[in-house]
Amino acid sequence: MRLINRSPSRGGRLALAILPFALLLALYLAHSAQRLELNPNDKLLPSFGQMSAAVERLAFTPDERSGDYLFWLDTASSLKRLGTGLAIAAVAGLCLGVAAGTLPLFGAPLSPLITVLSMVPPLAILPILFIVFGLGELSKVMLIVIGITPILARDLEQRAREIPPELLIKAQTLGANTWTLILRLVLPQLMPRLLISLRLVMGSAWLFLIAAEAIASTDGLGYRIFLVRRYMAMDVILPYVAWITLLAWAMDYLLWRLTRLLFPWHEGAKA
Amino acid sequence: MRLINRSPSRGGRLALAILPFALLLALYLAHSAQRLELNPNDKLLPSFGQMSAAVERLAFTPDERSGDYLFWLDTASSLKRLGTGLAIAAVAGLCLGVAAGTLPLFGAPLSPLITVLSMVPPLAILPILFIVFGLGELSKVMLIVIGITPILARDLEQRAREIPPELLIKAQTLGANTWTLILRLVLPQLMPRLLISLRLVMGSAWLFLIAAEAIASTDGLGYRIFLVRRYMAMDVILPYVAWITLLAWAMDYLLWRLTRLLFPWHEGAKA
Amino acid sequence: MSDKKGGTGAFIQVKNVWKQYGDQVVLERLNMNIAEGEFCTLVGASGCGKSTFLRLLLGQEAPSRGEILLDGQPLAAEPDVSRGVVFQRYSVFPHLSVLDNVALGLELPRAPFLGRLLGRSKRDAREQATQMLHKVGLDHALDKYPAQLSGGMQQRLAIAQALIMKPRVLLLDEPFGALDPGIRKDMHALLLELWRETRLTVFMVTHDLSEGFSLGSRVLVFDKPRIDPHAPGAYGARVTYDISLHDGHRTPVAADSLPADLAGPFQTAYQGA
Amino acid sequence: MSDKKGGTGAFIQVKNVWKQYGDQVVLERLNMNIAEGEFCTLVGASGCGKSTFLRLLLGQEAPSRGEILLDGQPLAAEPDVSRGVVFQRYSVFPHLSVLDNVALGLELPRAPFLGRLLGRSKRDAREQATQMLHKVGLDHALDKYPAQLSGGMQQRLAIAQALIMKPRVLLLDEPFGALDPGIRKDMHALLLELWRETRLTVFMVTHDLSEGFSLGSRVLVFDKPRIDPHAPGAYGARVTYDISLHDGHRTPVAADSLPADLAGPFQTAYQGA
Amino acid sequence: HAEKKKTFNIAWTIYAGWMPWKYADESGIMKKWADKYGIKVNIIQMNDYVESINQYSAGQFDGVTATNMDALSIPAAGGVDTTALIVGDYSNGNDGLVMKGTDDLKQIKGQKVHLVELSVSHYLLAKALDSVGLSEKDVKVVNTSDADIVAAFRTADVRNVVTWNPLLQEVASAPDAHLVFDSTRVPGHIMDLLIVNSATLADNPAFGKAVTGAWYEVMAIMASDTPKGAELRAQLGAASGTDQAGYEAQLKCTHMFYTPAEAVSFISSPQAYEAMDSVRKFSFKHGLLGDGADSADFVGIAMPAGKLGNQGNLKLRFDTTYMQMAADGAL
Ligand SMILES: Nc1ncnc2c1ncn2[C@@H]1O[C@H](COP(=O)(O)OP(=O)(O)OP(=O)(O)O)[C@@H](O)[C@H]1O
Ligand SMILES: Nc1ncnc2c1ncn2[C@@H]1O[C@H](COP(=O)(O)OP(=O)(O)OP(=O)(O)O)[C@@H](O)[C@H]1O
Ligand SMILES: [Mg+2]
Ligand SMILES: [Mg+2]
Repeated sequence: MRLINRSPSRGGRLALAILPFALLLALYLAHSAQRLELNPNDKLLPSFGQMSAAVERLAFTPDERSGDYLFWLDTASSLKRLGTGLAIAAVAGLCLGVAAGTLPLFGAPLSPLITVLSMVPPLAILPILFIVFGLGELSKVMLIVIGITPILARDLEQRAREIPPELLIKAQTLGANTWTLILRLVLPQLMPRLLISLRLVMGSAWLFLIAAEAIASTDGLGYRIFLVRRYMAMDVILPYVAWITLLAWAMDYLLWRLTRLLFPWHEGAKA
Repeated sequence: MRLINRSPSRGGRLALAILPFALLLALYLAHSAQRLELNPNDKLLPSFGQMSAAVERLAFTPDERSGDYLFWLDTASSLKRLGTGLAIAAVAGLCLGVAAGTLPLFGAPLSPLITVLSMVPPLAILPILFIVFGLGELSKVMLIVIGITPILARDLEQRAREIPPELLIKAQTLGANTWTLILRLVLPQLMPRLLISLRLVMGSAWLFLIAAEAIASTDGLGYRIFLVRRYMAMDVILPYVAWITLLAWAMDYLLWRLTRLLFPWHEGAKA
Repeated sequence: MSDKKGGTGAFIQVKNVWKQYGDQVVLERLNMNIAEGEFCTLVGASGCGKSTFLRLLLGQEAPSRGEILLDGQPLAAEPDVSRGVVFQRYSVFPHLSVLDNVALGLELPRAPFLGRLLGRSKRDAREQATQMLHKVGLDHALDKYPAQLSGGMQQRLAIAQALIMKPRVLLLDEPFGALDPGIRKDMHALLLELWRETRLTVFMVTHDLSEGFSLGSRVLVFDKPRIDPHAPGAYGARVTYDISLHDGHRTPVAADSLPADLAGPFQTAYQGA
Repeated sequence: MSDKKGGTGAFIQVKNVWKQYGDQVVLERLNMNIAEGEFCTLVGASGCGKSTFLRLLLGQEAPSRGEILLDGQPLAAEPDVSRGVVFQRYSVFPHLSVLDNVALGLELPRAPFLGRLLGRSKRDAREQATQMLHKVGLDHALDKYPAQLSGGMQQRLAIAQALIMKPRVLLLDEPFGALDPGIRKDMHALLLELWRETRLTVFMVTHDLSEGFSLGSRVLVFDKPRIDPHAPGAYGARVTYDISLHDGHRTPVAADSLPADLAGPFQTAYQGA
Repeated sequence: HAEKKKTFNIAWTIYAGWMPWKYADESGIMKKWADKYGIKVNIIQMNDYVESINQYSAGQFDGVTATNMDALSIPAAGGVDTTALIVGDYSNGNDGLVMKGTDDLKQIKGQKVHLVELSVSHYLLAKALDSVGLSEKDVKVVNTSDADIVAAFRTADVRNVVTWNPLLQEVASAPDAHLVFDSTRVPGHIMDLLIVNSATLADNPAFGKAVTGAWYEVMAIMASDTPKGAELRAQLGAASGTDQAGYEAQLKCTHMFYTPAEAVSFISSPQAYEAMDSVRKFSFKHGLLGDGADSADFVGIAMPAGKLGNQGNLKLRFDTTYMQMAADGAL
């Protein structure tokens, strides 16, 4: 049978999925053991014991000073910022993308604007952003929004243009005006794509969150990572990175399930 | 006529495209003038005169020591890194995306791996990356590669899955084996999408470049911004940011022209 | 507007219409007047421009030269609810169930803000849509999505979608191509019933000449009168025969002066039916 | 493998094949033997499962129950060069020009590494493809992309693509639906010529009964013998008539015992042609 | 566990007291000295200070520029036996606490203070609070990256920052800004060092000699009031993003040890010993010595004036041997 037609069995699929992670893990463990043998205090690649001790301390022991469980406090703060940022960016990206991709009169000014805005490196103009949004929670959320909205908007604009013109025409013969056409045809067809796009920019969103938390904050996963980086506490950083990855992956998985659940007609949902 | 059917004329389109930029510019000038009136030494929003003086100094006056024109030196270094990074990422993303999206046996291990890798914030594990790739040019290029390859790969995987199964079947009845099927059907259909995806991640690529240059480098646009940032020399930073945006936009435009030129059959090229 | 030259009172006037794509002339010098309530069937060789002509009537594309008047007014250059269409490649909304695909046409004109009806009127619309779907034989597939339908079922869905709107002008591009003879007969009956009821004007492209002659009140034959073998795109198709079938008697009328040796293709075609 | 029950030597054996999608039974209890070189035409109501049956023969989908043997071996569960296909919704490669769409089939089997021929053999392939395109009347559109073709032109392109492969088994799903009678006759001639030359086995779905009877050496009528009005998906379609047309005389053979009152649909259908 | 080798890498970051490394590299002085001892020394500029020390700790560099506090908390606490080869200067006003709208340090109580947490700024804040009888609990520390601190200070909700030069100059020059505490109040506590891997140094004395020799040759030029010295300062000013005047202003706040003798005498003094003791206690209190540390004694420190902490885990050595050789002209 041709390779392209060969699918793994259920069990085989699971085994194949786990394989690369097992390899990565083995690679890490080997290097970590090697380094720790040379220098038992080495901080770069801590052992699992060291990392679990760090997690134990941060997640299950109250902080001496504040009495908080830092790990969960950081997680809650970061998720709140990220959730708000993603929600705003999703709405803004959808509106901009639909307007630019569906309405030529809106696309003419919006499309170049979004393109150019998506190219401005936000981290380089932070001083101006501070003046506009201050240094509080708002600026952190806005950094995420500014960072990912243009990407979402451009992707959705592109997808809106890919809707077959026959369908737009058909809808008009069925009595749609511009507004209801967007409401009943364009938006529903773009919604699954929005969820897929959100999954694609999830990594970037976390990156902007971490960058934002490195700027001025007192909690958050990114804050902790940058803080302990000062003394190269990889035993804290690596579990935090793993946790961020797990959270991001869980959000990705939820969005995927959501796409399948809400848009059963969408074949792209099979991905 | 319904809004959706109304297109601007040629001239109207240009006017509409320029409009938002003109507005942004006016907004900047007004605020800049206001701040400079209050405090002539204000550095946050420099006037155009201040900025052009800075550009004059960096771009058209040789550096006293080295005789280099710093601005162009920075541009050349950055573009070289970015170009290498984008090229490697494009090839890697295409290969991974095609393999994961076309071949179920490859997709089973690759798809979850790419998903998880796309969620790891590279900036948080920099120490490890530097150990692996050293501190030279390689690590800067690799940061770009690591940052954008997973996004490209996931997008292309998604698109590969969207190729109608009838076409894959048809190609097999025409005698394609797995390899030639990828070569003659999947790759050509994904190439325009690759160019579009590259345009979408262009902003992220610059971001990673700037981050890399801010950590270990002695030239480059990101390095210069980092260097003068401590004095808050916005008269240098803003022209650099504008220049980066212009370069990124030009690359975006070139990729768009390329898509239209190389893939005239691709309707998405109209975007 | 007041200039209704060549057929005052004609519902649709096609005046010297040309259409070309790049170098290729697809349609040239089309002239015709169509009265309200006519049932025109369009026949002609594959690729000669029938679908293109329907796109012009629909307002989806604009003629390269000439103009089309509707009720004496230049045709609105955008599709609207007065002109229904069934495309050649049945295009239905992939994200709506069969029932919603049809109910949509009842909801949109009546809900200009929400785009959907609520409560009682929603139930009414769905009831009406179900009846129409019953007529096209899709009542057992109300909740399926288009991707789960067979080719013929998708085509019937597209027909139901267009018919439920009761448009003034109905444009059908090979609407019954993928249907078996039994269902096709039912569709004929359905279409004729609606046509008699509402006196709508129909343009129907078909390759089945017996269908064209039995349904239509007028048959328009598209053909390329001139062909330059070295430049196949240089000349376009015209209406070479315009046959009125009113009152049961068939009167072939050459719409243009037509060299005898070029009448061949149509003859072949007719005999082949 | 050695068990060739019910028709030793038959080229294709369909053994108690069922196909269902979720709850819906589409095909049930199909049994038939097809000799090499037969020209089977498949007719039946819209949505009864003809395309599904072709997909099973193609290896694109697997039967829910039962099996299909080819030359006594279980059917390869993947499409290959021995079975050509024209899908109901003509699917051609959008990124290749008309010429390349057809030449592809000549290049792929001969270039397992590059996927394309070079130099002389490339020119030969293009020459051969051009000839085939000439036969289907597309020689003036060699450099167009599929999106620039009319519906009928795309269909002819798909036919040319399949025919140039000279497959052992040819699966055609309403291949001539969008063609005018003249071109359709040419296509009939082309297909019959190829069939006589290479003795390939053909399965052709059609709604044009006269076409089915004039082309085929055997007509398979698909119909649902049982319908539960409360559960329309509970029963599937079967081959209710299997008519051999060998040697010019037509011998209707009921493939299954068939209640007289259910023969109706087919009768209607036949009369409607 | 090091061995004899020929090529060495040292990293430096942009800071007033470390800029001379750039000059040593570009003027060829470093090469001259390396050639003399038959080795090769690469001087590599890093922009991210913390990353440069991390890379040193991970073994990518043989030496790196660092403050005494970071030398203790990153490589030494990370088990890398480290020697402070050159004591270049101590901060004498280069670090400071700036308040908006008031010059009364006591007012800081209950307010937010923006600074790079766990850095020398944090240490300085502790000292500042100490000086008015407050403790860290009385303020809210907000971690703010050094790159953003200048811009942050321009926003209304940031009232107090602690930072270093050249950021400090920028911050303090803002209208209504008051420098209320700076490192002149804790002279010698914030030292800028070149640290090298002890094992590498032990196996390759030539490395120590070449580097020390080069450094003090540059120091001699820099201290001189000659055109060459002025040119050097102008060059280094430009390279750090300012000009000669700006750079000289920064140098004013830096107590440079232009001669090796000064450096040796400072580091051997009880003042230096006490400073180090204070720094290690702060580091332990803030968890910088790692989880393994049960007291400030966890990491052993050897200073000319005496030893600190657990000598069984001696990881940070202030070794005057090479500076002394330079002072003696023995290089
Ligand atoms: N993926 C699917 N999911 C659910 N039902 C399906 C699916 N594909 C086909 N069906 C159902 O199977 C039945 C047979 O479909 P098929 O396409 O084989 O019909 P057909 O005989 O080719 O009809 P037509 O002449 O209209 O093309 C239809 O009722 C259709 O709704
Ligand atoms: N976008 C386009 N670009 C270039 N040529 C086009 C385009 N659309 C249509 N054509 C050409 O116009 C001609 C007429 O096409 P049209 O679809 O109107 O034919 P038709 O009469 O409907 O044929 P059929 O019966 O096969 O559907 C064809 O030769 C086709 O190649
Ligand atoms: Mg057509
Ligand atoms: Mg079918």
